[in-house]
Amino acid sequence: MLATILQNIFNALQWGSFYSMIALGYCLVYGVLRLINFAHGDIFMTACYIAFFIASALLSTFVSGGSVVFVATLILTMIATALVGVTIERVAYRPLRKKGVNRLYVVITALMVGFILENGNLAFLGASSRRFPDILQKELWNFGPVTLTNLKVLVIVAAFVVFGVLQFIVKKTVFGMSMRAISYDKFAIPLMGIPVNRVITFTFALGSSLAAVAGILFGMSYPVLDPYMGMTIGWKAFIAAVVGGIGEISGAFLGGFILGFIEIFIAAFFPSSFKDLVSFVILLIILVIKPTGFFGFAKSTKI
Amino acid sequence: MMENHLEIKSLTHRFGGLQALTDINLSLERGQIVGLIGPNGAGKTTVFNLVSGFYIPSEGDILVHGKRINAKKPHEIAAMKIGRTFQNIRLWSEMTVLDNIRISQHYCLGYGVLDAFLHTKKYKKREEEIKKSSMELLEVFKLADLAMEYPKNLPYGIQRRVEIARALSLQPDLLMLDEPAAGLSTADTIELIDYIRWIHDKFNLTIWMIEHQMEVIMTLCEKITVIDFGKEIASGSPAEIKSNPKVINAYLGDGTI
Amino acid sequence: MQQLNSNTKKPLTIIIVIIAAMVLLTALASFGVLNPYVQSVLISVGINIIFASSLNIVNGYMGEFSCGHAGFMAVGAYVSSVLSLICFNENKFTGSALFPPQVSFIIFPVIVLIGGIAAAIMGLIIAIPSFKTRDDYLAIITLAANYIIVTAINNLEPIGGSRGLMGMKGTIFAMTDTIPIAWMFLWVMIFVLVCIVAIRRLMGSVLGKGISTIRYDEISAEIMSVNTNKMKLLAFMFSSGLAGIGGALFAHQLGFINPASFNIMKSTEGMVMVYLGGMGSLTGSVFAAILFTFLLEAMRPLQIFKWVVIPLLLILLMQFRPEGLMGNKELPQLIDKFKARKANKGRQ
Amino acid sequence: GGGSDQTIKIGLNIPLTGDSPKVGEGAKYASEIVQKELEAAGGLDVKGKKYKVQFVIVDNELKADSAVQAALRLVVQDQVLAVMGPCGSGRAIPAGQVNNENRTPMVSPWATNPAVTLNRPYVFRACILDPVQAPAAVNFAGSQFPQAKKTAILYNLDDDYSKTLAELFRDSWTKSNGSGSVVAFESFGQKDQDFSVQLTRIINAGADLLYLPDYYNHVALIIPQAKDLGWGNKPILGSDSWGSADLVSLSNGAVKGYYFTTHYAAAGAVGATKAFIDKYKAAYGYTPDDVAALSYDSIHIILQAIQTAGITGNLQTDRDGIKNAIATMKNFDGITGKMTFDANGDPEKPAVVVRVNDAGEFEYVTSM
Amino acid sequence: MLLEVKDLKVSYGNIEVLHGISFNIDKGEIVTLIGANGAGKTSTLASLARLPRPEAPVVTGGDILYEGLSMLKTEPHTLVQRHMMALVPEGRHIFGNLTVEENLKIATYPNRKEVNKAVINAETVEMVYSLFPRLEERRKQRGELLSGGEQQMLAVGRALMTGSNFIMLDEPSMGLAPKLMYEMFRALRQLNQIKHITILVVEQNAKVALEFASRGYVLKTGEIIVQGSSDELAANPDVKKAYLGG
Ligand SMILES: Nc1ncnc2c1ncn2[C@@H]1O[C@H](COP(=O)(O)OP(=O)(O)OP(=O)(O)O)[C@@H](O)[C@H]1O
Ligand SMILES: Nc1ncnc2c1ncn2[C@@H]1O[C@H](COP(=O)(O)OP(=O)(O)OP(=O)(O)O)[C@@H](O)[C@H]1O
Ligand SMILES: [Mg+2]
Ligand SMILES: [Mg+2]
Repeated sequence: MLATILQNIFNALQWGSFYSMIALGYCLVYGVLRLINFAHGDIFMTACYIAFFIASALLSTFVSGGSVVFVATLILTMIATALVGVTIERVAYRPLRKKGVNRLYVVITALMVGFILENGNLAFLGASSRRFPDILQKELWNFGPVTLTNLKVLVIVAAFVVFGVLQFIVKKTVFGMSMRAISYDKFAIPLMGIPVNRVITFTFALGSSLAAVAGILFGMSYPVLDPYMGMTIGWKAFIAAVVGGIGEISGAFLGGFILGFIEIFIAAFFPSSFKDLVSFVILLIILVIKPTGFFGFAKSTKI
Repeated sequence: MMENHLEIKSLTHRFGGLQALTDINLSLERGQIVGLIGPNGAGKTTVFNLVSGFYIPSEGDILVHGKRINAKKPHEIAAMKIGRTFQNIRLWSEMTVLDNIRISQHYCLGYGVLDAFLHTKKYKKREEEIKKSSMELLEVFKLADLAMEYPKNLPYGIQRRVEIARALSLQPDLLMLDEPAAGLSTADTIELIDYIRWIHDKFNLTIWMIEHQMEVIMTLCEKITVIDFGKEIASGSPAEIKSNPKVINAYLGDGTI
Repeated sequence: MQQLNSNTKKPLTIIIVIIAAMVLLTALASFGVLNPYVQSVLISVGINIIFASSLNIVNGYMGEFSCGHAGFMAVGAYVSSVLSLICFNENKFTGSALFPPQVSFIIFPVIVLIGGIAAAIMGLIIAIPSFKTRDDYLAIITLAANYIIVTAINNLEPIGGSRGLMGMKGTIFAMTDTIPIAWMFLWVMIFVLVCIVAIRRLMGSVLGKGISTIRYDEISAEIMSVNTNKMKLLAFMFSSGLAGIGGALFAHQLGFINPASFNIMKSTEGMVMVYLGGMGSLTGSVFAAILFTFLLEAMRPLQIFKWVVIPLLLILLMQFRPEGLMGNKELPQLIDKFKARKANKGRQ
Repeated sequence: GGGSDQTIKIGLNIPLTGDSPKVGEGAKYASEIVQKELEAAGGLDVKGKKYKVQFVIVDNELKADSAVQAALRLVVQDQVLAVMGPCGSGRAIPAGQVNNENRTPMVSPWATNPAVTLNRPYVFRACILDPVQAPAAVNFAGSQFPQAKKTAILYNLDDDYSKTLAELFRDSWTKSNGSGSVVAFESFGQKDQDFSVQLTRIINAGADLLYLPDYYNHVALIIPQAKDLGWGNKPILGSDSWGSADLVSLSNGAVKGYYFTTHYAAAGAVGATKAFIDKYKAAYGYTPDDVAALSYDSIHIILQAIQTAGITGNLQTDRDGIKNAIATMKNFDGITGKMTFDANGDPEKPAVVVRVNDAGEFEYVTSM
Repeated sequence: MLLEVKDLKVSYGNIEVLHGISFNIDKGEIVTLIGANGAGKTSTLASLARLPRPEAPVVTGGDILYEGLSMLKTEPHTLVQRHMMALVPEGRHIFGNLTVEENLKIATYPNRKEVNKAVINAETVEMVYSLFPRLEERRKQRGELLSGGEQQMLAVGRALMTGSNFIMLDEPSMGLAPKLMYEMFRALRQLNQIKHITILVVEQNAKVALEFASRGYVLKTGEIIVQGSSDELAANPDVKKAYLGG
């Protein structure tokens, strides 16, 4: 029993890490534009595919895998995905923002972009799922009844590192402050000498490269890639972000793990067919009790 | 002695740790024009928000016509014929001026959802009445020809006027104005003074206002309360207040640059 | 000033025209002039109109962001389906049919309405959190609700779980066997009409305008004696109720429903239609629903590329009409505006 | 007169978008192969007259409502003689209704739910039903792994096919191994990628055998994860949904040595089957999975029926003719086995058990 | 000559709100712009600060010279980064989700390249806090929860943080208690005298404005009708009548 619990805690940590990393991506963009970037799940998917191609290429040149290839893939993918994210922002979102439309129209555009990424992928790369190459040698570590793999540990570590970095950028640096400030009052940003568009571009780059980190690790852990893989995990990560308190880095981070733990432990102690049902009910209850999530505060407008 | 229209008894309010108001006592008599002044952040708007039901007082009582209204919701208090304006304009910027005026009839609609669906006689009758009275009000305020305009496209001064009109369309007998002259040019301010006195007489209102423009306060109010750091520091006639050293050094200043 | 007397009595002729049109269409459908395919496309247009315009109440007029509308559709669909199985079909709940087929076309609308009511009650459950929660937190609540409803049905064996529920067509057959006309077609038209008139009337009334005040400024709404909680209840229940009706029709049109038909994808289609049409514009939603449904049907030949092209088109459209087809205006207003502009041109 | 009655239209109601586009692709490619064959033969010979055959393909997006629209479009708008598809039961049930109402024959390649054809004279299928496949799997397990007394089942809750099989397997396993012999009955969601909990449970429940009636893309994730969590080398048994060329590559060979029940075995196939596989491989670069094979058969069933019934030119008469022809068809010689249709329109044919051999091919083991 | 505005025409969409106004400001001057509601004061400042659309109007004619160079092409943030100007906008526009401290810190962005920026920032914060003690008390409070006047103080403080040597204030006294208003103007004048910061102030409260500024312009429906030294303006009968109330 204890063994099961330990094993599941570990499983939950690793699964939650993915939610966290994706949720952080949502959170960043949201924190700046109050834009629910529904395309983020699909940017994550795109990242997986980019990583797939880069890694395959690298592996075909350097014979065997190993940390070198991993790091190389990581960096290249982050750059490539950042470009994707920024391009989307430039082409699809910015024109709407310029016209100063209700943010929800931008949200819908994001949805559309998501569709295009998914089905464009399907149309151009064909219907077959892809197998993500094994970059790192898998190692099984047994601590008594609990089995860990080096990969799972890596994932968890990565999540925490990413969180730390973001937390610093957003909370401590002036640039990070301006990221938060934009969401509240875009008008006054230039008056502080801060170029709005650069901040926004930077945000999308950052968010997308986050998706890239998540994407690679995901590809390595669950090596079957298909065009729709980003959709549901994306929605769920978004929910996680909100439950944590949307717009708050620490909220998104925590939210991801909360969701991870809920899902794993529900499945562990209820009939697994109730997994989604019960976990969503719990999330809903959390939101009803804490209407602004764990870390978020109501935008209590001073009257 | 006249009945107290509004009475506030040892009102105290905290925001989390922050003590915004301590033991405020004051009362408005029916038909008075009363002023509430004090330095920025003294707690004036908070008093208004407590009276109009946005916060529930930490301690103390608020009585309207002797009825305790502490726990009531804002819309219930509004239905007790208490109208107010806000420090910074809060019109429904994308609904027509007419709608802005009409909607305040919600507390006395007198028909239900089904009537609206079926366009019953009752419904038609009420809608007509509401529109008629609203248009009349707009006429009175010389806003009739803006009835179909959207507030967001109107100049600041006009928006202020629309907001007061909206507050009056509740047919209130107590009107609370939070810095009505803020952002008005001197000329408009002077106009506003006559204007407030005029509505006070026309709709025989009790008026309670926060204002930093002394000419407004001093000319209109027969009684003024001054608070600082959430505590009452003085109250009395304009003359008394003007000359009160406490008030001068806390609020009025020496009037030189 | 022109709109000032907009909600004066609308001439009787319009009503007559509408009824005539419906009779005509039904006739055409019944005598096979409109073939079943065209009919079913039109029917899904109708269902989408109900779906979109009902969502528009919450997402448009009230300015909230509900992403789980399909959930309510599901409730309506399943409740009405179970009822219609019980009433007019051999079924595993009551065995034989409760009613003789002759009464089917009296009972059917009742069944549909009950479906709507059930959905409305579900809407009430969502509305209560909305008292405290707003914006994207509320969005998530609706999203979660959608997931919950779908997964709950997945786990409900008696109504088929993920295998789905079938046999509702029996009720439609019962009607056509009694009086051989295109009943499904007729009912959809009737319910679409009812839905539109209901929304138009509610939103035209001072009572209904209270809902819109929430979108622009909830605080001053309260100050102006609008009971915002009541408005939220009204908006959510009305909206989800109509969605339920849409779902009921959907179920009887297909004759088979499974949870997968009401997942997030369905909800997003609804949102697309609402924002395509324009937040808070009824005519907008109607146009959007028509456009979107025809687009889906017309693009079939593109096979895989369909779902690349359609989003692209919509994005482009957003760029040109960033407030949706109609903005938050209604058709008459736009026409007036247009006339006005023409007049100005004339003067210059 | 003229060209119009020279061409025969056959509709394909298949999922090209949505969660399992691979299914639609297989069906589509199969139709293209048939098309090539026909062109080579200079058209379809019906009672001495050559007809061109045109396949009208519509995407049903894997949605029930879309499948209905598609069916109507084919039947009413495109005036096809008969329809092949939809593939999965979720779509085939409502679409079958439409085809039946409009008295147009429909053959579903691999909708395994009984409801698809039940009381629908115009609806047929080319695959074995779940009630056949599940017991077959149980019997095979009994003979192949006599030591396996306790089984675990991991199925896809959102997928009617997977769920049905899982339940049928559970029931017949309990029948043959006594109650309590199914030690774990776990499920997951369509979009899940992490199965660690369910597997942790399954392993701790001490099952000797794991039954996975799931799609290959899930299987490819489940099996490696099971090994990571310490399933060891106990046997794993699958269903026809394993039968995809991608299975081996996606699981990176982790599936080698495991068995699954299906409709036909690609490896070591002979005759027509081999011919089809070779053509397909040549054209599309991978071994056709069973959907492709079954679609190929379904189309040929329709074509043969047309040949038997003949073409009068009157649409309804021809449709009825085709329906009757299929209903009375004796030992249709398909590449997935001989078929004769029972009263419901379901083929009476055996389930094949195949093993994923070390070359990664699906090699024939036995048929139950 | 620090700033020279030549025949500036400005419009929102197709409504022209400034019909060619011209004025100039010397280094170290305090100039005021008075006018009734809707006269175009805010529009003027907005176009001087080059704010982007849709918030701000479009310059359709004329030119704005800063130290002799046209700045119509420069972007707003560049102006601030070069310490060329700072604007205290109408309606405050403070960052409600940031604390008072952060609000002030974010405004130090233009100094980020300075060698001794730490020192500079520390000093200016000191200055701002000594000017508005109330802000120091509320250091950790989120901006949106500040009282109206506190927000106004924060807006002014923020502008000072940018370290620009030309500050434009749009109705700074709006919502300020009299005493505080006087203190603020006094402080601004000090800044002007000690740091030679040039100030352009838009005021409704013409009395105070003229007392504060050395020169002034009177704006009426998009045109400058009167200009001159404060005393001249104060003496001018029309101005008296229209803006000083009697
Ligand atoms: N919702 C709130 N949460 C926390 N603190 C608040 C809240 N609302 C007001 N405060 C604080 O309470 C004090 C009083 O605020 P209030 O708005 O009543 O001041 P005021 O007298 O209206 O000032 P002004 O004349 O500038 O409007 C202020 O210091 C403000 O920071
Ligand atoms: N966003 C806008 N769109 C259209 N017209 C506008 C806009 N903003 C202002 N205007 C118009 O431009 C004119 C000048 O406005 P502006 O705000 O510059 O006047 P102001 O002198 O600042 O008035 P106030 O003293 O009320 O601030 C007014 O007639 C106003 O109606
Ligand atoms: Mg105040
Ligand atoms: Mg202004």
